[in-house]
Amino acid sequence: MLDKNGIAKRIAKEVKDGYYVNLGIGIPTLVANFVRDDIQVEFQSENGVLGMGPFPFEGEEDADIINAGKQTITTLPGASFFDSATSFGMIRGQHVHLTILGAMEVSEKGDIANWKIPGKMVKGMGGAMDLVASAENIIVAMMHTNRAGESKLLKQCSLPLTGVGCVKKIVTNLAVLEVTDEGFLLLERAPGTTVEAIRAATEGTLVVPAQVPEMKLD
Amino acid sequence: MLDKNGIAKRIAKEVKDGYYVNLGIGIPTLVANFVRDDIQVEFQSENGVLGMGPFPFEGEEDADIINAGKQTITTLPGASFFDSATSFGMIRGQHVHLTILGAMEVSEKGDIANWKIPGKMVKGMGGAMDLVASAENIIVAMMHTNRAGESKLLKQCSLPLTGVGCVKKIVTNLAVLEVTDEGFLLLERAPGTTVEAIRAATEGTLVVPAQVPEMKLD
Amino acid sequence: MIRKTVSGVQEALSGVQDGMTFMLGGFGLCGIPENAIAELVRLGVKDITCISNNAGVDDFGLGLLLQKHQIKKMISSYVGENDEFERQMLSGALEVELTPQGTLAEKCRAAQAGFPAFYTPAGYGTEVAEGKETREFNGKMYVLEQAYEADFSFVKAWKGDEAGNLIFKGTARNFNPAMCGAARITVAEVEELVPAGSLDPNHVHVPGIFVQRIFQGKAYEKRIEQRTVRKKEDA
Amino acid sequence: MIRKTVSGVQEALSGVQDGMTFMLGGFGLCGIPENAIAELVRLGVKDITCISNNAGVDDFGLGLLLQKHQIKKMISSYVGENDEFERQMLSGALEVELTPQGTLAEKCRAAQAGFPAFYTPAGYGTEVAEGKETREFNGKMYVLEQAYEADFSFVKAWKGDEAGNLIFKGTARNFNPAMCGAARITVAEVEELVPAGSLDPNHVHVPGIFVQRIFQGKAYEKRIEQRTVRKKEDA
Repeated sequence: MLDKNGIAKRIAKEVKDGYYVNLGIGIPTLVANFVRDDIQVEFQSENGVLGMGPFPFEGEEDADIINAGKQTITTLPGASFFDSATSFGMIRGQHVHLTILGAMEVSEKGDIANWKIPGKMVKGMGGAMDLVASAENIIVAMMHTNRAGESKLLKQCSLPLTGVGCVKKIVTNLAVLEVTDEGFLLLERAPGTTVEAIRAATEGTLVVPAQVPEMKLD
Repeated sequence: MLDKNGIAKRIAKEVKDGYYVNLGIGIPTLVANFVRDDIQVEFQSENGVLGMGPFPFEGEEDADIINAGKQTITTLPGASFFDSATSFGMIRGQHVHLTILGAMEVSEKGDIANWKIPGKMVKGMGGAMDLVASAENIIVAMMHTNRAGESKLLKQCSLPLTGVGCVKKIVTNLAVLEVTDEGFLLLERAPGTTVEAIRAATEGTLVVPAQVPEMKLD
Repeated sequence: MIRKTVSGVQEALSGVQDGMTFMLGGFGLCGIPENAIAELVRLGVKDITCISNNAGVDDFGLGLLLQKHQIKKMISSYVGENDEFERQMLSGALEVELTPQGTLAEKCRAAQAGFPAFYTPAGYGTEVAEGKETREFNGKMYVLEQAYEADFSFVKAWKGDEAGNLIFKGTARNFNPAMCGAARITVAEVEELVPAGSLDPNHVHVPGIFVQRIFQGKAYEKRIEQRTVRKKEDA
Repeated sequence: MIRKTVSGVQEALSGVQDGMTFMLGGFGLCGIPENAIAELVRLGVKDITCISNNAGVDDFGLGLLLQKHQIKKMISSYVGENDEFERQMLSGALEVELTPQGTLAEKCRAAQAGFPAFYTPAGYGTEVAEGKETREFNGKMYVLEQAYEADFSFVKAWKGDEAGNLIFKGTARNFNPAMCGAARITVAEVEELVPAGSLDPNHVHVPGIFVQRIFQGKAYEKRIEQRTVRKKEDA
């Protein structure tokens, strides 16, 4: 079973040379820490920056340079700033190769729900609906079950949707799964996690191949 | 009867303080020479410049700074450059207050034809269709009749249209006319031109008020 | 050159009335029109509709207008970080229209550029698309979204000149450019107002044609919402 | 940083084939990708479709491709100043699709930004709208226009960096920005190629994400079509 850093570490392996990547808030943000440094990658933040670098040193924060999580950031050589309409042009036009975001629920059809719980305060979808409707390549980073122990990988989402049929891959604390026509295809198990444990934690259809290797994180 | 400079001079009086103006090729270009210098006006060229100034001094031409007629130009303080999509955003979004352009024919409904003569080489509409479909305020600058002596102010255009019901005002070598529901309303006569001469040169419905003053050019 | 300078925030906001719709630039507290917001509070205009990506925090940004119950309706993509907002929304005092962020940006840009509506894939199959026309292009589904209509746009830039030309700094650009020229009157406040001719015409982000009034703002706080830093020894 | 630099024009145009559709930046001869055009002539690719606001002059710009009969179809807003063009068009050897200039720009921008189509008032009631869907919004009529699809975009900028970021000079900007990222592969040629970090990220006109290949062009002629000057004594 993985912790949040473990999930981020595994997802970092999906980031390929030459990718522009948009990272959501939470676990996805951690992915940047684990991307191999021998490949060329740029991080986009939808509030209007490409080429994000690490957080600034103390005392060097600039209120005018933040990411979509409103955190102070720095930029790397080759960075650029742009306005919101251009930023979502990049996203909608599929120039961003990979979007990594969290979810409350994912269905076996690739539907995703991550913005609204009826009856609770709704903060809004931010850029998530644009990102999931646009990206060719979406990876969901989340825990396999919610706090009540219920599966977040469902036949059908119970919460209001963020997007329809858009999720391609899911990395949880238990497994790596691909959304296929037949259901969630189990690609990898987390270290020390059994297929049975994954099956028990998955409400949606789980397709289990003959061999399910354990994840390699390094 | 006016010459081309006279037409431009009369149209210059339609240019008001605070106007952004787009000038077409030909007579409209001359209008810039006659705009009062005690009002604030900026000229837009649809290839991507606001705040056009006079032609450059000899030897100071810059191949990278031209107007939509492909002429070398200069810019004035407060000028800006922008791309074509933004430029037509200005036009379509009605931020340009006045468009002055030439025409082959204008109908009494305000239709305009200025881009194509069937059977002849067609060079294209350039930005004219965007300009006439977008501008709130379009003035046509043209001779009242064509080279064959035929009226260019018609009941209906015979040539392929550039735009429908968009022309508001016409300034010719003979008259200033407004397009109204009743037809071409004769507002002013050119110096030395009679109402009868204008009537004879106008195929479309001409509405003649009791008083038709002579144009004041100064 | 057409001069857009006004004497200050009071003249810049003349004509503002109860019941109007405003666009306000900014992302979180980054790049918000601080002076215009303060003046809206001072004027006490009521029943306003605000189109703004976020709703500020309790004691800054649009939160200041919420404190005074001046806002009737918020059109935003994300409205967290604001308890007063939550109270008013849950009590029904505040109407909220949540819009995907890219759609919000493009609805501004459409208004600026004279497009009445546009097709976007964002929100298809979700409640955002309810009651809206949807349509397939090349095998993909899109939602028809309308351009915004607003009375005033309040934007904030880094530098501006007398002709209304604007230049932004960093990610403080965000929604400000698309909102310029998207309302009947665009009011720009800048940190530094310079004479015409001081800005390189190649570097202008927003040409002055999209701005009706410009003034140099005062006393910018430029608050940071999430101050995140690393220690020098970690590098 | 994702490096976009290629060794030169030959590598930049690798993959170019007969029958492809190209976007080419420029307005008249201003801001045209001179190096890419020369290489297209050298490669001798045939039956190409060119989306370009103009078609060059007889002996420069796209006129060079017309001389070699490489162009099957031109999509432009204005094609004057070119006798060879006229001959090929009148003989039926060259297909021509005339598009309003603003529509042409927006069809590129739509392709770049992932919009399948858009409504514009340009051309309503004219032959440009024939066979196209029209629709009323707020009492005004609009024509539905589709985004372009192209294999390569060839653009020319003033400065560029290794990351593909571009800055343009004067009105040489024109159609170049909207064409970036509007084709499968965007090739940018620049007068000056600088290392990443040399350009102010605030001044970048086209972020590198929209550019796949960049190189420093050679021997720019930058011809002037209409040299218009005034004498010093007139001032």
